Amino acid sequence: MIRKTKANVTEALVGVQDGMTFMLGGFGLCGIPENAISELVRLGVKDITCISNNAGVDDFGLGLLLHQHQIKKMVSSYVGENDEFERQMLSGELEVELTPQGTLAEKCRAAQAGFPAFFTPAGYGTEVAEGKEVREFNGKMHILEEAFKADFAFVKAWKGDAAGNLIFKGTARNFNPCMCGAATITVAEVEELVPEGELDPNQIHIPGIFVQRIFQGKDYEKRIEQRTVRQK
Amino acid sequence: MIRKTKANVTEALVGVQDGMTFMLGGFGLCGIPENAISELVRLGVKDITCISNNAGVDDFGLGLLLHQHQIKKMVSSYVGENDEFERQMLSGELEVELTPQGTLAEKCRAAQAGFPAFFTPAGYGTEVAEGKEVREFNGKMHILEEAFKADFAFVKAWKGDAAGNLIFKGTARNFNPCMCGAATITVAEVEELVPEGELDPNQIHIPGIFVQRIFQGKDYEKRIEQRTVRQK
Amino acid sequence: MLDKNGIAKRIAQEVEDGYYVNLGIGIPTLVANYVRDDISVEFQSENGILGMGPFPIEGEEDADLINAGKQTITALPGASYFDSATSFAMIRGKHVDLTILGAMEVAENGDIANWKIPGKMVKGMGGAMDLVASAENIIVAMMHTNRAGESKILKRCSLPLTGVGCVKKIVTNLAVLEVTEDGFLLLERAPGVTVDDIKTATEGNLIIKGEVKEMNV
Amino acid sequence: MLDKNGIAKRIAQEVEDGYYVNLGIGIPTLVANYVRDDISVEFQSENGILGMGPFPIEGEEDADLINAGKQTITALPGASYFDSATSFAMIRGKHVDLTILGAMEVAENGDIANWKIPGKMVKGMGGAMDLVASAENIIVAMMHTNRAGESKILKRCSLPLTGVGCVKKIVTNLAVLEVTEDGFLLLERAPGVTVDDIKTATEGNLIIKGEVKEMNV
Repeated sequence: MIRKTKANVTEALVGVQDGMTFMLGGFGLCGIPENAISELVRLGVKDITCISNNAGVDDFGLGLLLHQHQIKKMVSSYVGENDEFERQMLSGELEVELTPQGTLAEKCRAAQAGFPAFFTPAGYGTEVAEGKEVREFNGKMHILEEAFKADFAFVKAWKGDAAGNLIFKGTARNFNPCMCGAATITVAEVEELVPEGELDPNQIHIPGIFVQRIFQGKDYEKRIEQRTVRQK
Repeated sequence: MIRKTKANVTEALVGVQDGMTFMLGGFGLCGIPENAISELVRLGVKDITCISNNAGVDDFGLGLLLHQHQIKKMVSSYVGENDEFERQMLSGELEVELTPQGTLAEKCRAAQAGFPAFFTPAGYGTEVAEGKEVREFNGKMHILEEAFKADFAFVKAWKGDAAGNLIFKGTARNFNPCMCGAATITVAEVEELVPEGELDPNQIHIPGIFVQRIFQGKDYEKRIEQRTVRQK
Repeated sequence: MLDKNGIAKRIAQEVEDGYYVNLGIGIPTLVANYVRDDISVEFQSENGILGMGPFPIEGEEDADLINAGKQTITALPGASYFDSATSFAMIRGKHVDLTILGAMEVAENGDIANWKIPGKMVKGMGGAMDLVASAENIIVAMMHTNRAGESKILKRCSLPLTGVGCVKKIVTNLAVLEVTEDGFLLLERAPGVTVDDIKTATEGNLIIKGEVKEMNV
Repeated sequence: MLDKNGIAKRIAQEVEDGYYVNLGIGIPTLVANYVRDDISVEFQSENGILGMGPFPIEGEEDADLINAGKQTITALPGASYFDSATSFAMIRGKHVDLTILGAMEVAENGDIANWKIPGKMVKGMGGAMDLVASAENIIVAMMHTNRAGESKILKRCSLPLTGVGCVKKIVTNLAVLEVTEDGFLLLERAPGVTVDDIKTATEGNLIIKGEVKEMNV
């Protein structure tokens, strides 16, 4: 019987190759697929294109791949907080495609849902619109954006089951659900992997059909980028 | 302080008028806004356009509005199971716009999410494509579909809170979430209305921002269209 | 010649391990009864459930739990519920591996008609247009001829289309056909049915290559 | 002249009962501290929370609960979490009532630039392009001039644009301005700031109609 559950991250990432395009969930360092990123570092795959809202920080998240010069191109909406990134970008070593955050999310969702293209107002009249079709709807200008294409999507969830069903936690949800099913193969790493039937079918954020491989992640660091507190 | 919670269906439907366009959630008779439909019957608003996947049965759901000739136009994907509907349609009394089910759902979601138009493969080469722009993406033909516009959306949820957050139950979810925020005013009727803070923020299907009015529904009949059982 | 259950039984042989399957109303619904139980298959119903189970035991019907045919159902362990936009994301996004649906007419170019008889019957397309436009693996379950004995396997569809060039395989009460560039390739014949019977019942171009084996149902 | 908190305080007066508000990074974040507590306002953060509360008490930080500025936060009763596509459905679909964000430059035609300095700084637009393209009610919080004393309230933006013709209102350390067809209409001046001070600090066309009242902050 076909099983989605993989024993570990190495088994889950079988098939990743140089030159591929990967989607990676997370916002800042929140909800990133830590295990998958570590394995990509270990594997040393090169010339990859990463679709991810952010590029990590210098020594964590996608910053780890940047340091090893594994990334050829980043597709992101916000890439601050990362000196090495800025250096590689300004020196021309790294190709960068900046996309409005909502458009980025929807280009994932369009790939997931089988829409080749959609009109959005975001970016009209800016650099982002260059070379794109412009059209007026309801008296307002919009640009045509196309769905992403990717080989693997790496996402991180809170709980998951053997059927691939996923539940995310808090704002660690972010781009993760949008990327499920948006690539040829979606690999989900979860904090807690449970047998089928343990998750309430009414509370599942991403049905298993969007996930091809799932594994129990380990050693989550869950680093906090801006620890802000108030006094009692 | 602005309050979304309304005392009853009459208060919740203030502002509905002849000639308006309404969205109504539900699939068959499952998850339909029973209270809102009853009130529309009582109010006797006429010449209305209803966007709803189905048209009810002869004596329940939207069939009640059909019998009173309140509906000028139906926008649906499937309208079987309703003799009066068929009679009005074939006689020309009722205008009918049939739309593929997935396109119907997405035209709602596009209205909710601020997309004026999207390309979809559904309906290419059929009557549905007549008068619509056709374009090839990735070697496959697609047609351009536009977002719906509606005055009110009437949806039914299982649980809701005073902030307008909604949780649906089982397959009574269907079109209801897609229609929230897709009309100028969204009215949600719920089986159980709870104070803010009682629903787990991680398990909310529709955040309250998509809902303008909410009320505790009553006397739900929840009629079953096709009761099918097996032997023990 | 097969009855409806026979057609469903033959189609069930096409279902493979790990498949997500969408079953249309009518004969396709019966397919679930004949899928081998040593493989893992999940049924999707486009009204919003994945992991659909059998009909409920009497007294356990839940009005909030139905399939696309509006029948009361149950959910199996590992099931999930979702909204209509997400449901068609599964379909349009090619996440459903196999779609089985009925038809009024199929043409040798893969066109299918199953939603409207002008001036007579207009139930609507429901999810069929999304399904046929998106699925890469579609099997049509149908009777080879109508009640008047006229072929429904045609050169060109006469009824309004549901989709163009999308049907790959057809299982009827008489035969299993593959839609090819040159027409309907006869793959199998039903028990007790001759190649000539099928020829007679088929208006579209029928291609016969060598010995046509009998179905194993 | 106002400091950052003063700007936030003045903007807070624009927040009305029942509003859903998106606060950008920097000065806009401070606005939450000054909203009247007799009205009901929900803060949306585009990374996926509605009903954002104050920073957590020390020791109660949750790495899985942050705002768009990557700061640890809390959730208030009635809050909800959602994915990025849903978050921007709220924004693009005009469900957010008020958007407050910072800017490097604003022009008299309503253009705004706040995401890139060519060859020097490219942090990216984040959600700003979606926000300014969709929101009907945008207030820009900014300093009137840069550190070199040059105006950031311009005839035309010199930096790459974030959005065109979208800014309606600006609150700076010196003034409250409304963007009109003819230029920047001076609505209010900051305490201790003269109309001439504002004229000097404004490169774009400044419109002065009658007496300009001092802000009440």
